[in-house]
Amino acid sequence: MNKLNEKAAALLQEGTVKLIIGYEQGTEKPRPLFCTVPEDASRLIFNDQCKNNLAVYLTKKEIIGDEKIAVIATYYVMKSIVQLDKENQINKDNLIVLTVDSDGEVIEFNDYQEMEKYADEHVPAPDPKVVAMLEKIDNMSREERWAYWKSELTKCIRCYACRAACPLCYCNRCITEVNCPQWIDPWPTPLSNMEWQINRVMHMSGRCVGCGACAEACPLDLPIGLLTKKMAMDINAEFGSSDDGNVLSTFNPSDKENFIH
Amino acid sequence: MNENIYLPYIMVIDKITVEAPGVKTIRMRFQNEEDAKAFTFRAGQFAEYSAFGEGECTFCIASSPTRNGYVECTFRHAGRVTSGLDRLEEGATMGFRGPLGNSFPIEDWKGKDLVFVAGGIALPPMRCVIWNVLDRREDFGNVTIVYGAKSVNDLVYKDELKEWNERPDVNLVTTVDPGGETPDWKGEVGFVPSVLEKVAPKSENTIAIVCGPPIMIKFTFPVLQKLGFADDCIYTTLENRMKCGVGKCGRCNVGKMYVCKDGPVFSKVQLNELPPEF
Amino acid sequence: MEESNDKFEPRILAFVCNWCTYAGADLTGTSRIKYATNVEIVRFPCTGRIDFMLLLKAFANGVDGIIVSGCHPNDCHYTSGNFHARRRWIVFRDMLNFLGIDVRRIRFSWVSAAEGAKWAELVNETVNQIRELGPYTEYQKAAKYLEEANNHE
Amino acid sequence: MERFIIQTNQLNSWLKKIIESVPRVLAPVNDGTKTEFRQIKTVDEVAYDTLTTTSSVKAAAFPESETLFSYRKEGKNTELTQVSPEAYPETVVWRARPCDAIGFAPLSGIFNWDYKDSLYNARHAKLTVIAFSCNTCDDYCFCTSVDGGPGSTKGSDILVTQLNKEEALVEILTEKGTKMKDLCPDCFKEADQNIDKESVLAKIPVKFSKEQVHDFLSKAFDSPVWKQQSARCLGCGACAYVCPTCACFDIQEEAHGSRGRRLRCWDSCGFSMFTLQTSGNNPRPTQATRWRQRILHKFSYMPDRIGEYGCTGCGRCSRACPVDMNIKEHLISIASISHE
Repeated sequence: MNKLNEKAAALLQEGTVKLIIGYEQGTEKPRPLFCTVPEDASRLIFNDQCKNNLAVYLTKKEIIGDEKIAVIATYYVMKSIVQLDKENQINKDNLIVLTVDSDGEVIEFNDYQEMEKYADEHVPAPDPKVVAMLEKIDNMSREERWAYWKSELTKCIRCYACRAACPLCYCNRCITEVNCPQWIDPWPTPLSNMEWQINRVMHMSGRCVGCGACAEACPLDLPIGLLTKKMAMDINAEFGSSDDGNVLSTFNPSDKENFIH
Repeated sequence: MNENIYLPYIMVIDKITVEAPGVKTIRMRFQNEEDAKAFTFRAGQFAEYSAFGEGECTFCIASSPTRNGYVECTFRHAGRVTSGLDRLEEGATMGFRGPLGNSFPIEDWKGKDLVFVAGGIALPPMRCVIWNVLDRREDFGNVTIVYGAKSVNDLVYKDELKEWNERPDVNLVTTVDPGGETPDWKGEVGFVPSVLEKVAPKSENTIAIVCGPPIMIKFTFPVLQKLGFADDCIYTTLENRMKCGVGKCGRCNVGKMYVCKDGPVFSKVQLNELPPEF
Repeated sequence: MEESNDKFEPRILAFVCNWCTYAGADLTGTSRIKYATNVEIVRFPCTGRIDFMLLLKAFANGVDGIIVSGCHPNDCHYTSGNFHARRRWIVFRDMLNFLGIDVRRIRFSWVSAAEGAKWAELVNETVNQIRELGPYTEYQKAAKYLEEANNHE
Repeated sequence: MERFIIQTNQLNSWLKKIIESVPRVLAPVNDGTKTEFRQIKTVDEVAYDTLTTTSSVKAAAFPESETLFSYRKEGKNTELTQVSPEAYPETVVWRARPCDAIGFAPLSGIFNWDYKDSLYNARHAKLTVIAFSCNTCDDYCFCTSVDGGPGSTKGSDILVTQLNKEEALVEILTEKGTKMKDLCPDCFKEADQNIDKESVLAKIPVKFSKEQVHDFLSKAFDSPVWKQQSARCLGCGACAYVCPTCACFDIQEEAHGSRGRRLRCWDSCGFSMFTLQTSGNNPRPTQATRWRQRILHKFSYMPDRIGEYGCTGCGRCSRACPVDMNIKEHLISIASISHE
């Protein structure tokens, strides 16, 4: 039994927490696991194949209930928790954040500052495939970019797995479900699919932590992670890193104007 | 066989009545007279009403099958489609797909007393049965109607309530929620279930028909039980969300029963068998 | 498309704020300044209210070019609506450009209530630029694609 | 049923004839990391190296979105126009899998159990399914547990089984199938009646019986199993959209001024808004109740009401799921509860 399993079993045994959200081995790759009794803890694993962003469950009342829980966090889960906290979506008193370092040691964070510090010291390397793809698209002509995205987004079946997998897509009523007026047609067409992705990205601007869960979730493997990635890069370039979360809810009088004539 | 089951009849709006704040009754007739002649329905059946450009919405048919030549529906404007219906004017055309679903077993109720219990915007489905019964008054025993709404202003079919109140062969009790009364309000004040308990209709040889929001139904059933109503003498209509109305779209089922096909009318006996999905 | 370019009259939709640009456009009229008639104006309380979806919907409904205009920085009737809008357009333009949507067809400007002449100039310039670019149909066409594939029309 | 042998190198000649004479031929096509059914124009586009497509073939008869009718308002009057069935193209699906083909039985059941859905029926009538038996399988496959199989002929018009490198067995199952065979009569020769295709098929162990699941479900409405199994479910529609038998749909309106159309498009019982009523009441308020609906619908309500199970054991939902809601695993665990 490794240290993670021991720690988790102890937390449940002592009654410190009612639920631990972590990862177990799934059919082909790790998947989320919900431990409620110490026996479950032996199934917990933690490695760099753990891709699901578990923070997505932290805004689901029906899952987390009113009692204390623990989550076993990857870098991106930690970043998501920080962002959710900025948006007042997390009850800090009821959440213990654990992680496992490269030596297999379990780390329990005492506060969010500690967690953020740890996260900032353990930033994963960017996916070279994503970087290469972004560069490729940037070098295309406008017509080529349009053709590329139209062809990719034509395949979208609008299952909203991208939305469901994102910890920051927690609206009770999504813009796609607003029907007075119906902003986005709910059936798939290249245009409505594109409108949906534009909305998703715009609503994520400055909030996205770059975990790539949206792209990972897409059953058709559409390159939608590039959109949020690109947006985050643009925002960083235009406004620098912003501390208060949503860059669109604030402004700077000296924001650039070169496109306004 | 080759008919498109999603194609509505075109109806012409003859008359629009404002019943209460946000609540309207639309009286419509078939644009095609052949369709009008062929059309029949039974009390309790529902239909899909459409405002072209906005979509379709499900309501029970509010007029009585004993009154030919038109169909009425009463609705509160709340979402996209009902707002679209709300914007229509007299003389305009709208869509109508029906009749759909089952109906109240009115023939089985001959010779019995009837108690109608309704709350708010749920009087319309009941009104269809009430007029059906009143138009064949001699077939049935005593008729009691207990109807409540949030406030005096929210009571629908005010003219008809007046008419029923004046009829010697109908016992109408109207009530409004506490705080909803006006200084000159002569009816009851209180929630429907407690008013029903106070009115205490006899249960022997009597059928109770209950229609209203889920919370009202939940509290009305125990009262009826207390008054001695057997489960096979209690009927209600369910209003699960529907799109197609013809058993395809997969929304309205309660357990294996499709509200659009096996309902909307269910007896309490049938409800007891169903999982709590309504 | 090319042959019709000579006769092509661009359809331009302008989203403007009530306090500055709308008043400015009014002044253009009362000053009897002549300018292109290709523009239809939609008035908003503030540029901060102009949702980016409105721009996309304009393109989807066959508009060839869009003008977005409001109060100059620091002149917003609501203090900071135009600053917020500016940020939104920065992110939005970058995103549209990345998707290959033609951002040259969206013209952003500040036109105050006193700048009747600037409004006329803005409209004329935009009309000329869009006339050069030609009709914008590819975006609108994307709405139909799948239905055609299903029905083999 | 007629059985023929075709030389492997003749398959493309046959397909070429089909492409030449049928307006729409759908086949698995590799696209990035995935394989999907797409219209093909040449024989080289077909992907033979993958087990299954991400999405099932149901869209051939039940597309993502389709027009129910269109309308045009003039003054106060409204005129309706229907899509003529002639607009639906004659379609052949090439290299479907038996788990695709078998899905048309439940679909036809749903669209015909009471009212007859003329739109689905018209598309289905114009559809010919040429399935290829499976000689491999993966961890998600469980067709044999739901009465299908790697060589099942149900729902197919033709089933092709690759016997060895040189030859394939062609079973012609319907008249539609015969028509396709007749496009290339020289490609086929009578098959020896002793040919046994079973030996070349993938071996997919039976993990449970659907009757076991059905029996448990009749008394499982309040079981804790739903909450346990659905805890990680994110509530997206991926499983329903790739499923060969999921047929739940939404009816929507597309309006452009005075004209527009009413259409239907895929929907999923996994979405929280699916059953939400205007009043705010939601009969299925949690993901657990929605997961229960999904399983009960497929394994209890459908067999009880239309005599067809709503699962072909293709495993597509599990492969598509972002959180690995492996339906085989869940069904095995449900079947094992029923044992206890």
